[in-house]
Amino acid sequence: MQNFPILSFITLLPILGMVIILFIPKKQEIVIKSTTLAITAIQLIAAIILLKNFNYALGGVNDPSSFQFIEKFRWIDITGFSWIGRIKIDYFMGIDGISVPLVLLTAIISFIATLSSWTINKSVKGYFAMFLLLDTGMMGVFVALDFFLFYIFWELMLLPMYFLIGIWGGPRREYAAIKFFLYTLFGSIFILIVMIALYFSTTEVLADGTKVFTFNMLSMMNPQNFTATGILSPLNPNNLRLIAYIGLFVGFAIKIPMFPFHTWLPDAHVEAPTAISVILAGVLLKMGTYGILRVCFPIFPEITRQLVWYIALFGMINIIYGALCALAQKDFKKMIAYSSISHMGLVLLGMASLNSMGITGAVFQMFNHGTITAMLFLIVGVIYDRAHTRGLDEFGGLATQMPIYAGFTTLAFFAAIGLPGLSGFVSEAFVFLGAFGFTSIRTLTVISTLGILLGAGYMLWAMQRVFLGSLKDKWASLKDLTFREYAMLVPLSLIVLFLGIYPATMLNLMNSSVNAMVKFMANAQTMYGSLLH
Amino acid sequence: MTQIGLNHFLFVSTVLFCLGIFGIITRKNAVMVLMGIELILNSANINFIAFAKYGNFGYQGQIMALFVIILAAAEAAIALAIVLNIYKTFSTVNVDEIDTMKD
Amino acid sequence: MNTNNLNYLVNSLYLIKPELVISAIIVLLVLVDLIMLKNKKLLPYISIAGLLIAGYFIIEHFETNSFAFSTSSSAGMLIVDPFGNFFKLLIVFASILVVLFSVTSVEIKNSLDRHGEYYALIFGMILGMMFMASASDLIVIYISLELVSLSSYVLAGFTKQSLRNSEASLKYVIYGGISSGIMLFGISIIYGITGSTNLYEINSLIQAPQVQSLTFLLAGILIFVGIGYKISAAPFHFWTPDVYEGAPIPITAYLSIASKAAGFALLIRFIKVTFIQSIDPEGFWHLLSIIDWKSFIIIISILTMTLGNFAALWQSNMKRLLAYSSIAHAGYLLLGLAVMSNEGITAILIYFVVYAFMNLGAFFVVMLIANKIGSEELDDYKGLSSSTPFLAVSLSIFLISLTGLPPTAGFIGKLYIFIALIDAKMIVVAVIALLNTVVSLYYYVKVLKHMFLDKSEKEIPAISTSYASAVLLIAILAPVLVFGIYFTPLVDLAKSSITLLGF
Amino acid sequence: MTIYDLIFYLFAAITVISAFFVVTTRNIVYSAYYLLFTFFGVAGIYVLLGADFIAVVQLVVYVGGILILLLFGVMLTNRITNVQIKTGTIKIAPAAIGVALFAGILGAALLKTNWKTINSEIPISTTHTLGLLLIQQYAVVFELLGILLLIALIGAASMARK
Amino acid sequence: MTGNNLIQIALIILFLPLLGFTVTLFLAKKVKKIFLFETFILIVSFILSVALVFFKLNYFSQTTFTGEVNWINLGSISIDLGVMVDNIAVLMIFVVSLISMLVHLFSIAYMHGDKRYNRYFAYLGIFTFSMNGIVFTHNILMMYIFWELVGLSSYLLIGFWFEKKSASDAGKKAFIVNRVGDLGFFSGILILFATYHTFTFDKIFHQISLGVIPFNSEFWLTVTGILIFAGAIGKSAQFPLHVWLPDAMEGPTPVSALIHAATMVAAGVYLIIRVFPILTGNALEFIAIIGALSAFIPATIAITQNDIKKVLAYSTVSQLGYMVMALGVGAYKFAFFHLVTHAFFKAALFLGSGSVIHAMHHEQDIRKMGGLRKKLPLTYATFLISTLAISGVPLTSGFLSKDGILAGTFAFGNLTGQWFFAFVGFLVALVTAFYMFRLVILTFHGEPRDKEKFDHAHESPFVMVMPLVVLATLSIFIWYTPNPFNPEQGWFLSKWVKAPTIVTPQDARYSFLKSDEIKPEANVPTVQNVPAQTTQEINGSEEEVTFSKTYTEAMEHAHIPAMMLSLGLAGIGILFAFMFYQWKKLDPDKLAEKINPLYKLSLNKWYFDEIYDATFVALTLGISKLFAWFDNYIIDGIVNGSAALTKQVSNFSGKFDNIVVDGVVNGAAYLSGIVGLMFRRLQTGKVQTYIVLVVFSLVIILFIFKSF
Repeated sequence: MQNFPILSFITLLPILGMVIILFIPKKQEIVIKSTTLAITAIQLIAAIILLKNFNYALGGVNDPSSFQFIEKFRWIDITGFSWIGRIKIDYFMGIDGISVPLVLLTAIISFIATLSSWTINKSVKGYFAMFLLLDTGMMGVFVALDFFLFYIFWELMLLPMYFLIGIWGGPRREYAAIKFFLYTLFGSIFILIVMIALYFSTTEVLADGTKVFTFNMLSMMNPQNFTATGILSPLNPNNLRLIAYIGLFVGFAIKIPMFPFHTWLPDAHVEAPTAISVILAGVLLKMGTYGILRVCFPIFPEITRQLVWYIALFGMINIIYGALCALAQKDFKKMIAYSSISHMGLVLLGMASLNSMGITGAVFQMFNHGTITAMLFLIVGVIYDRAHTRGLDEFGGLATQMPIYAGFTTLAFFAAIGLPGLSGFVSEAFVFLGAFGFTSIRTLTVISTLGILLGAGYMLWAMQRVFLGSLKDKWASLKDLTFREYAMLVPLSLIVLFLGIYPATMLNLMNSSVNAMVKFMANAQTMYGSLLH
Repeated sequence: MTQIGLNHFLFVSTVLFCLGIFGIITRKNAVMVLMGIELILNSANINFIAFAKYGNFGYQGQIMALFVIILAAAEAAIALAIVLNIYKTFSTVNVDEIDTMKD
Repeated sequence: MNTNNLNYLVNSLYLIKPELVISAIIVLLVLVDLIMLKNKKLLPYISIAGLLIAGYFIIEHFETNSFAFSTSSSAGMLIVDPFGNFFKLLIVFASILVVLFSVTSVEIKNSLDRHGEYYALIFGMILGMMFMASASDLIVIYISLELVSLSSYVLAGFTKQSLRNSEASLKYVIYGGISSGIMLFGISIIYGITGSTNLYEINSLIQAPQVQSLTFLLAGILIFVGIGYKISAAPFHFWTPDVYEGAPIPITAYLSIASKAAGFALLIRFIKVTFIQSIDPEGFWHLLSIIDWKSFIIIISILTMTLGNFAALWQSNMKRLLAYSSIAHAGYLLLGLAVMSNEGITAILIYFVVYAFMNLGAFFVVMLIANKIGSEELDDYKGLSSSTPFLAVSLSIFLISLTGLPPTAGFIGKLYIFIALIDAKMIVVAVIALLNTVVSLYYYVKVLKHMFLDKSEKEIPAISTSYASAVLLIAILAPVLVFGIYFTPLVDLAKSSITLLGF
Repeated sequence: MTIYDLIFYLFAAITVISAFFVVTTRNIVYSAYYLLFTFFGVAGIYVLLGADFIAVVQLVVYVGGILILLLFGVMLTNRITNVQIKTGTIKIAPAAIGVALFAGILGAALLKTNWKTINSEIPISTTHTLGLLLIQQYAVVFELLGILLLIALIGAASMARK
Repeated sequence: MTGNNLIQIALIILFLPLLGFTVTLFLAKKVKKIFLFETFILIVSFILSVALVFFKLNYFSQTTFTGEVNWINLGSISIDLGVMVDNIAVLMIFVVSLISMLVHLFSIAYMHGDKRYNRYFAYLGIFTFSMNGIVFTHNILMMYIFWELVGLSSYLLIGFWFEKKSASDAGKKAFIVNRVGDLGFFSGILILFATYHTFTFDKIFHQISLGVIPFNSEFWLTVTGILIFAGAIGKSAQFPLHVWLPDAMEGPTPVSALIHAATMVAAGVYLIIRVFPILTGNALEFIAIIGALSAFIPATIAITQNDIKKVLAYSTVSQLGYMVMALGVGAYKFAFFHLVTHAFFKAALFLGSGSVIHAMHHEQDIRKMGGLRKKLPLTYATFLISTLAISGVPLTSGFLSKDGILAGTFAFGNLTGQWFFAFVGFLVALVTAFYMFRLVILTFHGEPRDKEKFDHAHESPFVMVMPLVVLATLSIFIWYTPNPFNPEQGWFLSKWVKAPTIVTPQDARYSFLKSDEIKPEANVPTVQNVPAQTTQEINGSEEEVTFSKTYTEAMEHAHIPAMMLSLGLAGIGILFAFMFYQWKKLDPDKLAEKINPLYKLSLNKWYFDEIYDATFVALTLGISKLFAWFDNYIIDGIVNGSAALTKQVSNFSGKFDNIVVDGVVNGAAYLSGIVGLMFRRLQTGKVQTYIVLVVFSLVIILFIFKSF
């Protein structure tokens, strides 16, 4: 098992699937769809196998020896540059407790989204090819440990997403697609610059004793690896680490999306087809927060500590602002899009706490938001497929007509509100408990709790407008859920319920890593503070 | 007035050069524009020869001038062929009227 | 002395075998054209054969490091070194592709009776460009530049049928004429100051501190006008959009790659050889302070890419759009020079290879499409994804690569440029360049949008691509993708090619 | 003021004044004739600078070749019936400003420069030396020029023929 | 029977309704009679709770049992879930199970024929589960969890008839208003957790008794107490969050009985009882004030309401206010006592009103009733008994508990000189008696005002009447004490309910609640970290040493005067009710005209809803609209380079619009577009222009570089 390159398998499998699909004749739509489903199913199974073999005790984060399923080999190695040393890029993958929930999430969501894509009937081949490419990009981001590789995967998902929104989206899809594209590209530019700058500040000692610059993220986390004069080296008194941090943070924040970089999200969601919304909200947004946690935090721990208040501040703004905007929406999907902004604010807030409770909450919230919001978008998709409208005010009384649908919706809505017994509550509570435990962001945390109230407000209001009240005549013919829709909603509901009642399953998974992270961050001040002397 | 020196020649060449540019910019007729280019080349040639003489640099300057003259001939030939072609297609050789391609 | 000299000439001839091959091919082409008036089919074969031979000679003597036609032991008319050979190889490669393009181009086919001239002129350009890549004497620089220019003036207006064709060549000739005139004036001034036209001699002469810096600056910038015009750097780029739009597509492609490459080879050599003072062990050049080339190139490159990108936003003609994009790319390439380090040059070389593939590829697709629908207007690209998915996807990949997104080769090219910039601590410049990349995304994506997202108003029939074209296209496409993932050979090649004679 | 000086001023005046008229006269044919005088003047200057061979080449190529070519160009691109072959001028103002500024910089730079000047004897004839240089040191350039002329020939022919 | 068994029984009681919920919900469509299963579950659970009460109170009345299981372990922090069985909990569970069972039975008939009949029972099941959770929890996090679940079930039940907009509105309102309180509750939990790193009550109390308090400030301890109390404000519908409860009457009447009379609203009071040890004097005073206001304001509103359920709803708020006030003034035991008695008689009243409504074919307006005692004799009888109880007439349970509370306020006045609470208490007693009898008289006495409906009215079936009888019976004193005038000697107060040890620092308490003997730790149960799934027996503290003797004595002194006064006032209230409505000696309408503003104020419920709508709701919606607008226009606008500029430019150039439409969508693009336009301007197509530009740029470059 340990010898099998399962991470590469899980990441590159979709690409293989894409190639297969490209050879299937255009007309064989069912074959194409089934192939995709099979590929994502295998991916999901692989993810579960991965989970079974995962060692809960190993921390990871900054310690290469406690990462698991490591695959590392020389990818690009150019020697002979006397002046900049050797250009060496590794193919370096590995997971720890922070990435493993997201790997699992990606596999689950991809599978569900494939099911949800079943209704696509416009250039099916292209759609699923893009879809699988996107899958690879997402998975890759979560398993890559080499910054260069990370960046490649990061950018890899840009284009498929652009096309998926732009071709299969709603009426204003082009606007939304290009907006999405530009925002994310704008963000990734900052990441690129910082990545290169980090490269020139970090060295790694090879087996043969030579020192080379490296893209290895784990090496970047050890201040001993920095060169004395690198512009991002803590050893350099004139370093630009603060600026680099902000740049990197903004790069990731756009993906989250953090206020005020969030406006691409509502548009993208509204226009994207259901499956893509599911992926977008379920996985893509997590890439931003994951990036912050995986890259910003451990590589710049001392700056993180310095700026933690601002991170929390933006988390708070996201929570409140997103919720208030959601309250004003008339479009079902847009409302949920804004609710995503609000919920992602919780992740930011949790991370800013820098204690194990808060970070656990943040990672768990990433997972939960992934499943819950996926459900919400599926739910919107169900109604949109039938009624071809998403106006909240146009419905009413659907609970009579579609009771089971209403039941699932209630579950998803209450999960999103953070009702105890459902997974959202645990992560939300952890985030608040953790953040409140950190003295300097205590006030922000208390203000943020308003989000709980507002969340209930917009969710229940939407619930009322769509499902309660008397049924309008024109919706009297709507059918309740189909088998395929069950297949999508039931697994997610079960996850949401199970993790609500027994969250330890997921929490234990990340526990060691989170503790390692917290410890690392706590030591950062002394570690980095002493460097300059 | 001082004795004729390098600067005098440079003055002439500079004037020629500037007049050449002036001509290129202001004349409508493509042939006239070509004349401007010839002026510029001549001014450069004066420089070469004057520098060669006053700096006592040998014959490099003169060789250069020789090459430039030959090149000017070739360029003129091609340029005029192009102008003729323009006349065939546009029925005019006024440079400012030839602007079908622009932003 | 006479015998020595002759020996020397003969020895030098061994060094310029590729150029000799090209010259011979010119003659051969003219002769074949004269003998076989009706059958023009042979010409491309001869051309490609000649190019392959030339290419072989270049590779054979790739590592040569020697002066040719020396005037003294440390100077010569020409230099044969890996750096020059790299560009020659690139030029030969681009030429092969362009010859192949020309075979498929409907535009060119329509003027069948003048094919002999066409290929002869292309070879004239090749010859000129090869000399540009290895010239180390201002006289050779000027003459070779003119040779390239004269050939391309004619080629730009080659088909003569449309207004824009003739217009292109007129604008080109006037613009080129004045630019080379200005350059010549600059050369004359340098000659006046130093008494030499050889770059190496000039370099050793101006090491003395009492050189007239203002005059030298003037001369340097005047010379830059001529080179800047060749590489279409702002503000000397104005001819580019009009000529690119007007010229036949193979020629446009050729201008955008080969003549730009030659121009860059010339520029790098000119600046490095003439103004170098020392190179530190880290590979950074320390130039004579006589001209602040670094600031100058930075300003020019930023101006160039900004102007190129922003103006491209508005284009509705594919060729024109690509023209502006190639201006922008000249800006990125100049950044590599602005670093003033060996690393920067490596980046330029890498970028050039990548750029050759992606830009030629893009033009090739544009040509194939134009062959069928007879238009390069963006509006006519609507719905292309359904009528010719293969071409649409290929074009998309090329454009994405031009944008510089991973995992395409374009990303690697840009990456190396930025690596060089950041290593030189030119962060602000890097940020500006990256923001420019975002802007460039607009217009590249606009094309994608037209092809994939828009519906065509009119019914477009399915466009078929001939087998040969498809193979050629895939051959260009593959490296764009492969180099994006595995670029070690590319970097190795570039790395081995930055050796300039004497440095 | 020596005779040398006088001759210089004469030729300089001819060159400059006629060049001025070249770029300002409205009549194209006049303009071409003024160009003739400019070329003469330049040739004279060459002679003054001891470049006798170049002066001759100047006369032969410029006056005998290029000028005639230009005149042909004028004739071929204007209907002969129109005696007054005139052309307009455009962009006088920007051209004047731009050129004046440019000339200012150029002049200031060039005239202020402290050129290295070494007095040298005027050789009797340069032809022999130039000839030798052409086939020895500059052989490659010379050959290159040959190819350039060939290309120009092909190009011009290709362009001009129907 | 050991403590372990008790814990097991408690767990069974806790989870049985969840089983009922799950089974009933999933089989709702498939099995018609599945509601019987749910009802059966409840009966079983009631029987078990009887057993639990019996064993606990008889054999282990001095002991607290806890059982816990590790839920989450983060290494540094571990969170346990657990149940705690003490006297308060078992009494409460008895009340909940009993009423829940009765309501189930009642509903079988009442809800008969509803199209979501089975689903209704499922909801009742989840509610009972959540309520049981609140009762049994041994930590505050679980309290919060079940607190929210109760909120969810009440949302489902209030909005059960969601086709009615008013019902779905009411459900939403209940949930959201509750959430406002929960925010405070949650913040309180945050403070507690941040301070003590545990949620378990015992551990928190222990640490406080050791002097560990939040932020090392008694002020913050007060704040924590008030914040947790905020949860109770929401759930127990206390002023100013009481507005949801009257609206919640949109739910089915049995639901009102279960949730909004007996159990859920009592949860707030139960919460205060649970956290009572940590409440400082200041916090208690605040609680008392809120309680007093909540007792008074709804009582005044109830006078003028005409909807039978609304009257009961306001009276519920008012009675809850009593309990809260009682806790505030330190009358801990009587607060809990009143909680129990009130649960029974208020449930009886609600179910009685349900019976009336059922009989009147869902007519709820008392102005259209009258004379129903002939048609509904049993209902009338039980209703009357309950009314007597709520009015505080002797021999009823209500008399006992209410009297205790009044004595508590009286004693408080005596000890502190603050007579406000006593005044409010007695005043409300008067008003309560008045409006309750107004209700009885208008409903059951006199002549029928709606003849047609009256004619069709008939006594309800057995399953409906039986619960009424049971509950009415429980409103008699005898169950609580042998002496109908002094509950102190009754087993309920003397044996079962003990005042807790207050753990707050001495100087933060009411002066009279200070321990008379300083025994700081002796009686505090020490709790070790208990391994999972084990039970621990904690020896209870000795009698009466935990609570202030001073206060106990003061109450004993206050007992007689308070009783006399309350009796008199209740009598006056009843008398006036008869004067106005039975004998028509006084005309209520004329009176209403005379004091019109007051009447209007009362009729319109003090305009709370209107004020909230105009302020908080409008403000929130306003801000949200503003933000949404801000998001659409400003943020996007900044990015988009400002919309106005765009329009301007598009006016200038027709092309611009084309290109905007054409996909240069984003505003940075507008801006770049403008830059691009500038560059385009240069590209005139005239080659001479280009040359001019070249010359000029040369000049500029030269100028720039001359300086270098």
